[in-house]
Amino acid sequence: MTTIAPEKVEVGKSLLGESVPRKEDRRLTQGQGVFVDDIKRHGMGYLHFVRSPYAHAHITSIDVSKAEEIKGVYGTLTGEEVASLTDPFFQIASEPGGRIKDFSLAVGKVRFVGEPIVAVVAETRELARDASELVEVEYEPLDALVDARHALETDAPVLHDDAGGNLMWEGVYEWGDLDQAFAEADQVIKIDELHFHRFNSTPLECGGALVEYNRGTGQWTIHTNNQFPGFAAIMMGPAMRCGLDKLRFVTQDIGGGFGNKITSHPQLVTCCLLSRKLNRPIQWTEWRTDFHMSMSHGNERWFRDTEVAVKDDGTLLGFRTKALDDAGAWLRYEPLGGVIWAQVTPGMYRWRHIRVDFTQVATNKAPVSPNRGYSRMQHLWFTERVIDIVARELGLDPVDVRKRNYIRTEDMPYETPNGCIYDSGDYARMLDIALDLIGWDSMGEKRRDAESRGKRLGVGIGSTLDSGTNNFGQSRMINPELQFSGNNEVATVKLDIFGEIVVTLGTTPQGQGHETTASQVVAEILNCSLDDVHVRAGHDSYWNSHAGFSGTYASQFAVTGLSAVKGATEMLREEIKKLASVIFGGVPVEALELAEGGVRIKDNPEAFLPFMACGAIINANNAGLPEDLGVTLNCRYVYRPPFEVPDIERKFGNLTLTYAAQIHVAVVEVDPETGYYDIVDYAAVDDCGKRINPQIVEGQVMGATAQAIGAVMHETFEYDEDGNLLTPNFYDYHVPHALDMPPLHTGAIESPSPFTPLGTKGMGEGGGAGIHAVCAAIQDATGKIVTDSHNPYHRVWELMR
Amino acid sequence: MLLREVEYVKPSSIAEALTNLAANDGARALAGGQTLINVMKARAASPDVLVDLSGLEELKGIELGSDGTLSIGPMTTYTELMDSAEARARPILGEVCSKIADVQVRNRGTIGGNLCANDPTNHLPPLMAAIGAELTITGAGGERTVPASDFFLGVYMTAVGQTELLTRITIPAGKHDGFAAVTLGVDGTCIVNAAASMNGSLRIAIGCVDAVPVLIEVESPDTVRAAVRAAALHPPDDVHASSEYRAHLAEVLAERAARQAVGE
Amino acid sequence: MNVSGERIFSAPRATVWRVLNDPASMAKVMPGVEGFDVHDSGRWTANVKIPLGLGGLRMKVDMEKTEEREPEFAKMAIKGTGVGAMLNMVTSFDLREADGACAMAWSAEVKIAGPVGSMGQRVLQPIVNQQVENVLSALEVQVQEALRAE
Amino acid sequence: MNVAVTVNGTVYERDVEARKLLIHFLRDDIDLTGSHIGCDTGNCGACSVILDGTLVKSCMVLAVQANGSKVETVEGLADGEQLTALQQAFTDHHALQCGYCTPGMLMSATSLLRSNPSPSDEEIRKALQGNICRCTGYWNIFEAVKSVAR
Repeated sequence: MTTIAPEKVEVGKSLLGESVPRKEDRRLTQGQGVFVDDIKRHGMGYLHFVRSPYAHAHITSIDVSKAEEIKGVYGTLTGEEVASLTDPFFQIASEPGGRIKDFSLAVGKVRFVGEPIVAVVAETRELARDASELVEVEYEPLDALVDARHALETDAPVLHDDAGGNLMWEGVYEWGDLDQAFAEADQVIKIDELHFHRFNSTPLECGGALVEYNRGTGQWTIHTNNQFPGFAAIMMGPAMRCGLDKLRFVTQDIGGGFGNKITSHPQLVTCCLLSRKLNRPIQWTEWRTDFHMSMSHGNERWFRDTEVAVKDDGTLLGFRTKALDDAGAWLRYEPLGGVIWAQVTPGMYRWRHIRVDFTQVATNKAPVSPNRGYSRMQHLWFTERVIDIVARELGLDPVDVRKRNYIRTEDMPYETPNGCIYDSGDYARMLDIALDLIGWDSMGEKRRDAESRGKRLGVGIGSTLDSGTNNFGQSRMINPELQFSGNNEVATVKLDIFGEIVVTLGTTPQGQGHETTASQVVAEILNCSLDDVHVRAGHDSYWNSHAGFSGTYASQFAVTGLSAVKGATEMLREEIKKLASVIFGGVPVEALELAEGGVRIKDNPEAFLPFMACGAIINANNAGLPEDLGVTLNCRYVYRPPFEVPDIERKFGNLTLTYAAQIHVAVVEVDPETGYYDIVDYAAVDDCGKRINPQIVEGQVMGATAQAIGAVMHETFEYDEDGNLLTPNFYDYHVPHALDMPPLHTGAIESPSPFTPLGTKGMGEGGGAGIHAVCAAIQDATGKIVTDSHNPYHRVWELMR
Repeated sequence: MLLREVEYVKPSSIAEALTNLAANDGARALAGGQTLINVMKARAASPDVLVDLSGLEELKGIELGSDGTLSIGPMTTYTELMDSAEARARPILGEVCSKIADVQVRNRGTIGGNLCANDPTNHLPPLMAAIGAELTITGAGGERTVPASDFFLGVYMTAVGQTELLTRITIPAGKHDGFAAVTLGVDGTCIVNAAASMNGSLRIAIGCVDAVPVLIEVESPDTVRAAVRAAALHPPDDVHASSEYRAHLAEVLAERAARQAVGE
Repeated sequence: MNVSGERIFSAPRATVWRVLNDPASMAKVMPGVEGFDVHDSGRWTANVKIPLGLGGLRMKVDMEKTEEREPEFAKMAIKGTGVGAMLNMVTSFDLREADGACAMAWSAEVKIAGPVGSMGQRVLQPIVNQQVENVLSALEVQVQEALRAE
Repeated sequence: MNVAVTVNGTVYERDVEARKLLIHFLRDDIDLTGSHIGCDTGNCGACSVILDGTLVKSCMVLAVQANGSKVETVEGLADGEQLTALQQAFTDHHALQCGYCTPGMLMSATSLLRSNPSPSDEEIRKALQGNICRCTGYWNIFEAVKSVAR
């Protein structure tokens, strides 16, 4: 594995751009991390869910008496109680999806296998599960709807009578002039159906919470690994009929999130109700099979009746397609997936005429929620498939078709057909680096060598974008009445009595190293050592360091989180100088500088005031300071990215602030007799603007690559016709292990973003580049058109028959 | 992850173990636990009593006879077999064991446990059937020896009765063996596997296509595929392979194992 | 999961038909039956402990005859509820006289839900085939007993 | 049942149910929460510990089976503030992100290096095959272990 470092932009003493060792590692390598299941409270009750064995059934009766009789069982909670104690969760969707009634436990009907029906709480984990087996639930099974393509047929089983059918949301997106484009086209390439399959990132730690209820203040303290507390609070407060301040979210170490820990609010509500009802702390740990059956599956999406207007030389004019999205049984973050893809409508290409008829339907499967690359991955897979299918139909080299149509550096910032602005980048150069890394020139020789061993070699490209920092105003395209827009993140930086610099973040890191990158920014601005900066681990909404969109999701920390840290630290810097100017007897602020852990007069360094002195004066020795000094050395800054509310009618506007780019190339060898294949070489080139900690950025690229390889080769949530999940745990849901990893060559370039305070771009999701690259490589090796994002051996064998 | 109530006994002799098994029809032997404990976690099936065999030294050990036959104690772990000098007399044993799951599982999982669990995707049932192993079963009434071809009866079911124990695995001398599999990722669970052994005739056993290994005998690798088609397999279909794909893999892998056995 | 097959019984069709319609004999056909009670000629319930290799699976099995054309066709709905699994099965039997013996063509649509389902299809299907084999051989025994009793 | 287990040099005596897994004994009964649980089928290796010198997955060992044995967990690796070379290498090579699989990885790598101080690349990957990581893609972990090999 070789890593090509980028050309050093400027080798300064700056801490920004340095792969400093991570602060988080000390505790994590000694098993001293605190994950949710590690937290213990005296008298806590363990919660176990009774889950539906049926995909679709009426609940005719529930009897918890036998369970509650057992000594050591503290109590239970049923859907009926939840329906009386809480209101349905707020729905993002407009008509008709907006009318569905979603409670934290099933009420009257179950809609997917594994849906929680009753919660049982007992003295021990094992007893809670034993007791849950004594809960008697009577069902009246109904037909299950498993294939979204049948959801809108007249005789299809209807999940939500309130919505009057299975249609959850639909919208038409159209920009440019389709008629003109198709008139000018030399050819129209038709693609009947492409299918992006259902899977997710299965973080190694499943969901969990320890919830305490304070009888006096009516407040819940929710220790959890939810990664978007801002969103959870917005959902839980109104449902539980309480102010958001009554919901204190606390996270520390989270065992991976990848988007799959955004929508655990239903389980958290159940824990809150029980902690109040039973007057004891409630400990809920989700096991692997529970997670697979019920949590945050990725969007499964069909692209049907696609037509692409092209010139004979491979110039792409435009496309139209019908996107059908499967939301599963409930809308818990959906239908935001119905607009998020529009952040990268043209992919990396210059076509201007685009129409997408988007339809989202409900099915008797686990609810869909964000998963790494959320909704953009599906769309980018579609555009990359289109490029490779067009190249094949026109008999052109996929590399040339890409280079001909890539948005050029000189066109940047580039406004896409729907008003998104790609800030910077050099896609063609990234492709050259990637091709060079896998030895593109010697590919012919490698092909012959593979053939000599009875194998077919294939090379595939996957070029994607990580649109980072959402403008939540795009949600109004889903529902015009929504009152969300823009984005924000909060940080506080303070100087303590003994000069300790303490930082709090509003984010919920799950391995992205926020404590490290945040301290790099603080130390850079305050000109002190990294060891002087103490970033508190995780999130606590009690710190007053959180905002409506606080959390860690959608590739945005390097912009929102670090910009908030930069803002708060700069405020602190100015306050320190202001204090020093008074202490030094009226020396002007411009004459002062921060260095070596203190503040001094630039041309008279002996006049030095250490941070400890500043902290002590303000906090414990402040008599005699001027009345209007206005210095607290405790600074809170809210970073708000510069967004406008998009034009809802035209569905036009800048939906994300930054556009990091990834170009991956995969080389596969296929055994034609069995369809078995290996990835024998792999290159990944990344451009995410200014990199604060290159090693952490590269780690994200590696993680995204491994997950993409797992998804395209083995990982899938498939259901049988009765709605039973066929891959409910790691026995059948095979994630990549050590021996599955191909050789990896990484490269990087840095095109700073003109729109962000540090020139950084949000990154980390990766847009599924590995899926596109491997699909293209299989198409190259087999000579057959690949129409599915999931290609296990049996599908490759079927392709070649 | 949360098992049902179960009793636990750890006998110090085979006789005591047999008594423990006979005392309760819900008693089951616990060898390495790499299958049984996972089935108990899923609460798909729950024994009433676990009879831990790890205290029985007589069930361990590998001996190489002067005539080249190997006698393996069922409580031998995969790792012990891979490291055993004696077992190198039949190299295929160590090679196949080294492909089972991972280090942790191989350190604790046992040869006998693998055979008695007889999960259709296990590596060893088809291997033992192909190389013609003999399995000694001890019950209250004494010992009897069963050829591998008659040992496997169904999923998680073998000739070892509920009140009996597998006490020895005897493997005839031989060197011309082969094993081929298509797995879920490298060293993953088998989608289809096939073992072959040349000992006079060419014996091939195909796994993952039925509840028990499917045995065929042919003269040479060239007739293997036809023989597999003649066996008219109708394997299970699941998310990893259709019945048709498994039947196809059975042909291809049986031939590959056979060619490896005859040294092509 | 759909399972089907054909079985030849060396007995007249009438005998096979009688066994299929005698709840007492049918109850003995179920694997690991521990107790049963007959509600009427078309409905009965059995408590079974299905002997899976690694431990028994306790289930309450309700059987109801849903269709019948004596002596050639019968259809039954079988509902098994256990803690390890939920079983819903519809099975039908076509009986033909075949030179002195009786040829039974049977088919069953088997739906399994619950924790057992999480063990993976490639283990479940062989288990179902195996249990069906046990049921058919037990049926063979009941048919021969009925024949001797005539 | 009463068990006495030596964990990282300290003897812990507890009364446990036979059904209690060793991993729950470590995490719940003696509050050593460094070892983690990432699956329910014995696949992920986050629970790996060294039992009487042998690397095992503690989710497939009953606590009663560890009676009288010695268990080493991640909490026992460092010598006070002094990290082991392997723990330091994991930081230097960014071989961890969320840290949830790291304890298991460290135990597997520690066990490997004890028996084979200079493993090849293939031997390192083979030794870590039983430890799933969803954040790093393993590449940096191979580098970290390799950097400690002599």
